[in-house]
Amino acid sequence: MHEPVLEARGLHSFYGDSHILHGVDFTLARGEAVGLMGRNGMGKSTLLKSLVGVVTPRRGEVVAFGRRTRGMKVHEIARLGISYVPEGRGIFANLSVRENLNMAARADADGRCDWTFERVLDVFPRLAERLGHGGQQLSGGEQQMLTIGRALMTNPQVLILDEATEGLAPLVAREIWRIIGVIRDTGIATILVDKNWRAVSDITDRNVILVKGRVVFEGSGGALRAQPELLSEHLGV
Amino acid sequence: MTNEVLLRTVKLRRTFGGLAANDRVSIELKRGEVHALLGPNGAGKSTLINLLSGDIPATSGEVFYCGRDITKLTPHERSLIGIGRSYQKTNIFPGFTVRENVRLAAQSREPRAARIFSDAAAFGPYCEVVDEALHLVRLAGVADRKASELSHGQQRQLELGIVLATKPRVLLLDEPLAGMGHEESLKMIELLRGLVASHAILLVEHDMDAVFAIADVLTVMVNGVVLITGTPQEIRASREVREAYLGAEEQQDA
Amino acid sequence: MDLALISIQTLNAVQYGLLLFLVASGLTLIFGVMGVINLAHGSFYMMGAYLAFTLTSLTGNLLFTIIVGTVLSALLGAVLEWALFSHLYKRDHLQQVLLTYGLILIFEEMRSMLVGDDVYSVKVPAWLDFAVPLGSVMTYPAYRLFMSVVCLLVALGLYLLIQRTNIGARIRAGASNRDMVQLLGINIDWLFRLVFSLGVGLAAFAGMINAPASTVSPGMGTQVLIVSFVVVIVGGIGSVWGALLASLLIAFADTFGKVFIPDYAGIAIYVVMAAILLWRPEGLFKS
Amino acid sequence: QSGPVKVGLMLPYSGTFTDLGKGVTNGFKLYVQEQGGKLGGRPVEYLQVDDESDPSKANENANKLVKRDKVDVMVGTIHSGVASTMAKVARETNTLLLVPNAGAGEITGAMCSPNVFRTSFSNWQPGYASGLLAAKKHKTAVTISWKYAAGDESVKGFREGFEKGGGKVLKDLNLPFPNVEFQPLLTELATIKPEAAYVFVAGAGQVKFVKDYAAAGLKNSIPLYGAFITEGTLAAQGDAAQGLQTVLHYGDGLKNPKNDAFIAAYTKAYGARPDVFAVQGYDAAQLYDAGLKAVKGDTKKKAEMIKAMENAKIDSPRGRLTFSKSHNPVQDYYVRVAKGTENVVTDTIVKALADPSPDCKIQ
Amino acid sequence: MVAVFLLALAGFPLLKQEFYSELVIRVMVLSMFALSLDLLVGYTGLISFGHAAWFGMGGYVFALLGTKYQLTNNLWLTLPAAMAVTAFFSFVVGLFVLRTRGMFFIMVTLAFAQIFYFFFHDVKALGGSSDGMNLRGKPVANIGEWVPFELTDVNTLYYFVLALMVALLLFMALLLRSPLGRALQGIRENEHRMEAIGFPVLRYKLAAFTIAGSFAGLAGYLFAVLNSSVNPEMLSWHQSADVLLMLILGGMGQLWGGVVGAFTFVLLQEVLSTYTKMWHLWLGIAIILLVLFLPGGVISIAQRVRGLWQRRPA
Ligand SMILES: Nc1ncnc2c1ncn2[C@@H]1O[C@H](COP(=O)(O)OP(=O)(O)OP(=O)(O)O)[C@@H](O)[C@H]1O
Ligand SMILES: Nc1ncnc2c1ncn2[C@@H]1O[C@H](COP(=O)(O)OP(=O)(O)OP(=O)(O)O)[C@@H](O)[C@H]1O
Ligand SMILES: [Mg+2]
Ligand SMILES: [Mg+2]
Repeated sequence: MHEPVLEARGLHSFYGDSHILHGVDFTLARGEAVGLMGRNGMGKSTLLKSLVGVVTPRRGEVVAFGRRTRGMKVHEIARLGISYVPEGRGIFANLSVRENLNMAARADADGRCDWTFERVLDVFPRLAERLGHGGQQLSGGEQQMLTIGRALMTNPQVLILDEATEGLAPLVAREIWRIIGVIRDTGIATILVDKNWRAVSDITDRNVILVKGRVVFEGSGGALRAQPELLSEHLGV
Repeated sequence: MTNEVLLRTVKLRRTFGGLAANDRVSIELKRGEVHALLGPNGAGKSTLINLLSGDIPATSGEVFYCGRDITKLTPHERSLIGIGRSYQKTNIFPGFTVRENVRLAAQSREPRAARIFSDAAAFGPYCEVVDEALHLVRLAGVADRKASELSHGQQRQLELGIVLATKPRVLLLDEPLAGMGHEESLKMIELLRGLVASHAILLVEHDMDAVFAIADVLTVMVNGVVLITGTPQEIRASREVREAYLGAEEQQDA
Repeated sequence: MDLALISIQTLNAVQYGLLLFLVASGLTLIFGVMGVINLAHGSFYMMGAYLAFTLTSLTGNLLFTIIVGTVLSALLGAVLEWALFSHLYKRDHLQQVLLTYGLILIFEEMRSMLVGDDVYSVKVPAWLDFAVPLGSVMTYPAYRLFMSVVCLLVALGLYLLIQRTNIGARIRAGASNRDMVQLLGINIDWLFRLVFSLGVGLAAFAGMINAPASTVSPGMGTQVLIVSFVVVIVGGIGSVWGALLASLLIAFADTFGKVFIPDYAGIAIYVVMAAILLWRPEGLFKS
Repeated sequence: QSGPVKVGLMLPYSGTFTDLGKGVTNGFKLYVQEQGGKLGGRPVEYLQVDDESDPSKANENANKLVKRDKVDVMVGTIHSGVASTMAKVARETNTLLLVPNAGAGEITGAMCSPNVFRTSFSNWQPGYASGLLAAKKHKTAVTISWKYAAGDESVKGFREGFEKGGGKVLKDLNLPFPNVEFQPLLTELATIKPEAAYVFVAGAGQVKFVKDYAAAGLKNSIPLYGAFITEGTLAAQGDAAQGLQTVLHYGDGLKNPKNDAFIAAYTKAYGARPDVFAVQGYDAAQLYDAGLKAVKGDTKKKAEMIKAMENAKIDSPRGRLTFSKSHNPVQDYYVRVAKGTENVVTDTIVKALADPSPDCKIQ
Repeated sequence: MVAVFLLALAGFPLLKQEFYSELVIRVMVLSMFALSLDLLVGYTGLISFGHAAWFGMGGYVFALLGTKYQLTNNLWLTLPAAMAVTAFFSFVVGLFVLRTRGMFFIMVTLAFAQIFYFFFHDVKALGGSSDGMNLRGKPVANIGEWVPFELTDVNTLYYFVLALMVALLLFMALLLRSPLGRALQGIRENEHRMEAIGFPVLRYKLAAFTIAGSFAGLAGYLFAVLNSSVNPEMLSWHQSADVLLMLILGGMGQLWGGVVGAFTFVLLQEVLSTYTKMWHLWLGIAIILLVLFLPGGVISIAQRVRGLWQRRPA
C-alpha cells in the first residue's frame, strides 16, 4: 500500500464534557477510498471534524502528509490538500453559484489544476444552468452538487464527504460514485460517509465502522458483506 | 372514508424570475395513502411543498383542503387546520432542548392565550403529546440535550418529531429520511406506515428502497411539471421516468 | 420655484448624496460586507479629519496627508481588529455594539487629550481653491465638485472589490459562514483583518477628504454615525450601488425637505427611510 | 465662617460644548486666583461635574452638587435645557445659581427666581442688537438658524431690532439642529436676494456656515450678520470670516484697561486668548464675590447677599455690567469686525441693553 | 442572592442620603426600562433601536396632562394613561415596523423614534421645545379625599418605584415561563419554524412590542416624575442606545440582566466621573474589558459563582 496521507492515532475528542471519540486510530493512504459507517450519533462526523481540525482532539494526534496538525489552523490544514464537505452543506447563501465555485479555486500543492470551473460544470450540468443563482435559491440537491463541486475546485489530495449523496437524486448519486472512482484513479484519496452502505462499500477499498466513538470493524467491502451479523448489529441492516 | 381527498391542488404555478419551478401541478392527497413525489434535483418538489404549506405564495392556481380553498391562507393558518410539514434543510430550534422543541410544537395546538401566568412546561396535555412524539422519533433518550448538540441524523429525527407534535392530518415530508442511518430509516418507514391510516402523506424522498417500500401512489416531476402519476408498478415500468430520474436503479433492485 | 433653482438644489442634493456615500463607504465594508456592527465608524471618520488637520499643519500638503493618513489609519484598523474584533466574530452581534461604544468613548477622550476641543479647519489646496459661477449671485466651490468625483471613484472601486474580485467573494463568504471558508483553505483571519483595516482606512479617508469642505470638531463622529448606517441599510446590506442610491435618496430628502417643508425637515430622511424599508423590507438592493 | 465656600461648577467637560465649558471654568478660576484664591474672604473649594450637555441627566447632576456636595453656589451651564433644569433645582432647594452662558429666555423670564442670576445674556439681547445694526444699512433681511429654542429666540430678537430700525425680515429659514448641510438654504437665500442675512448657529456649525457662505460667493453680495458667529472660532474660519460684522457684549479687541489686564492675565494663565465665555465665567465669579463681600462671607445671609448682587456694578472686561430686575445682565452691545484672529470693536450699537423679561414675576 | 439584593435595596433609604436615594431610584427606573427592552431584544429577538420613543412618550404624557394642559396631576389617572398611550402607539408602530427583520428592524425602529423625537422637539402643542419642560410637581396619589402616600417625599417615591420594579420583575418571570413567553422565545430562536408549526408570529411579536412599549412608557413616566422635568432627549437615539448598552452589558435574555446592566452602567459612570476627569476614557476601557472577558454580560459573574458553588461539594 501507499504511504498514508492522513492518519489519526488514538484520538479522544470531546464536546464540552461529553466524550465522543474514545481512542480512534485511522489511516488513509494515497489514492485510497475509505467508507466510514455507523449509526446516527456514533461519532462519524466528529472523527472527520477532528481530522480537519474543526474539532480539536483532547488526546491523540492527527498526521496529515507527514505533518502533525496539532496547533495548526483549520485553513492551514486544508491547504495541505484536504477538502471537506460537511453534512448540511455549508453553501454560501449570499454568493452566486459561480462565485461559490470560483472563490475556492486553488491549484494543488504541486501546482496542478485538474479540476477547473469548466470541468466541475461538466460533471454537474445542472449547476451550469444555475450559475447566476444565489446559493440560497438552489434546490437541496443542487446545493449538494455545489458543495462537492466547490470542494473539487480546491484540487485536493484528500476529499472528505460527509453524507455525500444526501438529497441527491439516484442518477446524480450514481454520478457521484462514478466521480469518486475517477478521482481515486488520479490519486486522490477519499473518505466517505453515506447511509447507502452498499454503494459505499462497492467503491471503497476499505470500510470502517464506528460504534460510540470506537472502531469496531475495519475491512474491505467483501469482508463486510460476508458478515451479515456485523451489518445488522452495527448498521441495523 | 379512508380515501377521502384531503389536499388537492389545481394548476399550481410558481415562478422565480423567469424560471417556472412549478407549472400546472394538479395532484390529490388522500387519507390513507402515502403519495411519493419523485423527480431529479431542482424539479420543483420542495417548491410544491412550500406552496402547499404556504411558505411561499403561488403565482397562480389553487390549493384546496377538505374542499376549502386555502390558497390565501398563511403558513400558520394552514398548520392550525392540520397541514404539517418537515423541511429538507433541518429547521429546528437549535438553542432549545429537544423536549422544548417538540413542546413548542404541541403548544401551538393549544395556545391558552388567556392563561398568561401559568407554567407552560408543566401543562399536562402538552407533556403527553411531547412524550409520544419523542418516542415515535426515537429521541426520548436525548430529550434534555440541546438540539444543536445532536448529530446530524438525530436532528433529522427531531425535524420530524416537531411536525408530529403538531398533530397534523396531512403530512408534507421533504426528504425525511435524508441523513438518517439505515436502521432509523427503516423505523421511520414503519412509523409512516402506522400513521397513514389516519393521515394523508406526501413524501419527497430520493431513497428508492424506502419509496417503493411504502408508497401507494407516485408522482414524478421534471422541470416543474408533473411527468406522470401512478402506482409503483407503473412508475417502475415507465421508460421516461427511468431516463429522467431512476437511471439504472432497476438493475440494482432487481 | 423656478427651474433654475430646482436644478441648483438638485445639484446640491447630488453633491451632498455623494458626500454621504463617501462617509458611509468604510461602513459598507465593515458592516455591510463583514457584518460587524461598528459604532466606532464615526470615530474613525473623526480621526481622519483630525489627522488631516494635524498633518496639513505640519506639512502643508493635503495629498501627502491623505496618503500617509490613510495608511496610518488602516494600520490602526488592523491592530484593533487583531486586538479586539477578532475575538467577537463568533459571539452575538450585539457584543460588537458594546465594544465599539467603548471605542467611541476612548477615541473622544484621546482626541481631547491630544488635540484639544477646539474647532479647526483645513485649507483647500490652492489648485482647487476656486469657484464655479452658478446663477447670478452664487458660486459653487470647485473642491466640492472634486469630492464628488472622488466619491464616484471610491464607489466604483468598492464595487469592483466587493462584487468583482475573488477577494470580495471570499469576504462575503466569510461573513456568512466563517468556518466553511477556512475549511476551503482560506485564511479568513487575515482576510478579515485586511478588510477591517481597509474599512477604517476608508472612514479616515472620508474624514480627510471632507475636512477642507467642512470642519474638524469634537462630536463630528457621532453626527455622521446614524446617517452612515441609514445609507448602508436603506441601500441593502452589502450592496455598493444600493448604498450609493440610498445616499442620493437621503440627500434629496434632506435637501428638498429643507426647501419645501422646512418645519419638518428634521424627519424627512427618517420618513424616507421608514417608507423605503416598509416598501422593501430588505433595502433597495437585496444582495 | 471660616471654612471654604463650596463652588459647584456644572459645565460640559465632554462633548460638543467642551471648549465653552472650559472657557467658563478658566474665567471663573482666574478671578478667584486674582483674589488670592478667595471669594468674600473665604477660600474656595471647587466641585466639578461634567453635565455632558445632557438634559436628561441634568436633574441628577444638579442634585449631586446640591444634595450630595452641599455647595453654596452652582455655576452652570452652556446648554439651555440643562440650565433650565438647574434653575428648577436651584429654586426648589433655594440654592444660589449663576448662569454663565445658557441664553434661554425663561431662565430670567417665566422661571426667574431671586436666587438665580445670569452673567451672560438672554438669547434675545444679541439678536435684538444685531437687528439694530443691520437696520442701519439695510431694508430687508433673511434669517437662518437652527431649529431649537435658542435659535428661535435669537431670531425673534433680531426681528424685533431690525423692524424697530425700519427693516423687514423677508423670511426665516431654518434647519434641524445640529445639521450642517447649509447649501440648500444658501441657495434659497440667494434666490430671495435680501439686502442682509442674519445667522444663528453655534460651535462647529458656525465655522462651517461662515466658510460655506463665503465659498458660495454670498459674502460680498449679501452681508452676513450674527452675534456669536465668529466668537472663538476666527482661526478656524480663516479668510472666510475676515471683515464680518457681528454684535456682541464683548470683543477680544475691546479697548479698556480692565479688558487689557484680563486678556493679559488669561493668556498668561492658560496660554490662549480668552473669548466671551471666559468673560462670562470671570464675571460670574465677580458677581458672587460682590455678594459674599457684602455679607462678609456669611452664606447664611442669603437675602442680603442677593440684594447686594442685584445692585452690584461690576467692572467687567466687557465694560460696565449691572443686572435687571429679572437678574439678567444689563450691558452694552458692540459692533465688532473680524480682523485676523481678533474681533475688533468699532462701535457701540446700544448702551445698557436689558432684556424686558415681561414674564418674570420677581419684583 | 436575589433576596440579599432586594433587601439591600429595601434598606437603602435608611442611610438617609437623599442624593443617593434619588440615584438608586434613577437606576431602578432605568432597570425597568432595560427590562422592558429585554422582552424585545433578549426574548423575542427584536432588536429595537427606538425604545426611547416610548420612554420619552410616557414622560411627556404626564407632562402634558399634569403641566402643559393641567388636566390632572393624579397618579391613578396619569400613570395608567402613560401606559395606555404608549401601548397604543407602540401597537400602531408595531403594525408597521414588524414587517422588517434584523438590521432593518433596528433602523426602522430608529426612524420611528426619530419621528416621535421631532414631535416633542418641535410641535408646540406637544410641549415641543428643545429645552423640554419643567413639571408642576409630583403626581398626587389622592383617591377622593384619602391620600395614601405622598410622592414628594423621596423615600416614598423610592419605595413606590421599588415596588413597581419588583412587580415588573415578577410579571416578567411569570410571563417568560408561560406559553406566551415560551412562544416569544421560540420566535427569537427560529421565527420561520414557529410560523410553520402554527404560531401567528406577527401577532405574538406585536403583543411583545406593545407590552414592552407600555412598560417603557411606565419607566419614562417615573423618570419624569423623578426629574420633575421632561425633554426631547428622553426620546433621542442616545437614550435608545444607552438602554441597549445597559442590557447588553448586563446580559440579554436574562431576567436580571437589565437590572444588573443598569446598576453597572450607572455606577461605573458615577464612580469614574467622581474620581477622574477622563472618565470617558476609563468607562470605555472598562466596557471593552467587560465585553472581552464576560461574554455573557455582567450577570454571568453570578452564574459562574453559582457554578463554582455547585461544583465544590461534588
Ligand atoms: N456540537 C456538539 N455539542 C455536543 N455534542 C455534540 C455536538 N455535535 C455532536 N454531538 C454529539 O456527539 C455524538 C456524535 O456526533 P456525530 O455528529 O459525530 O455523529 P455521526 O456519527 O456523524 O451521526 P450522524 O450520522 O447522525 O451524522 C452525538 O451523540 C451527538 O449528540
Ligand atoms: N427562492 C428561489 N429563487 C429562485 N429560484 C429558486 C428558489 N427556490 C427554488 N428555486 C429554483 O427552483 C427549482 C426547483 O427547486 P426545488 O427546491 O423545488 O427543487 P427540488 O425538486 O426540491 O430539488 P431537490 O431534490 O434537489 O431538493 C430549482 O431549480 C431552484 O434552483
Ligand atoms: Mg454525521
Ligand atoms: Mg428539495
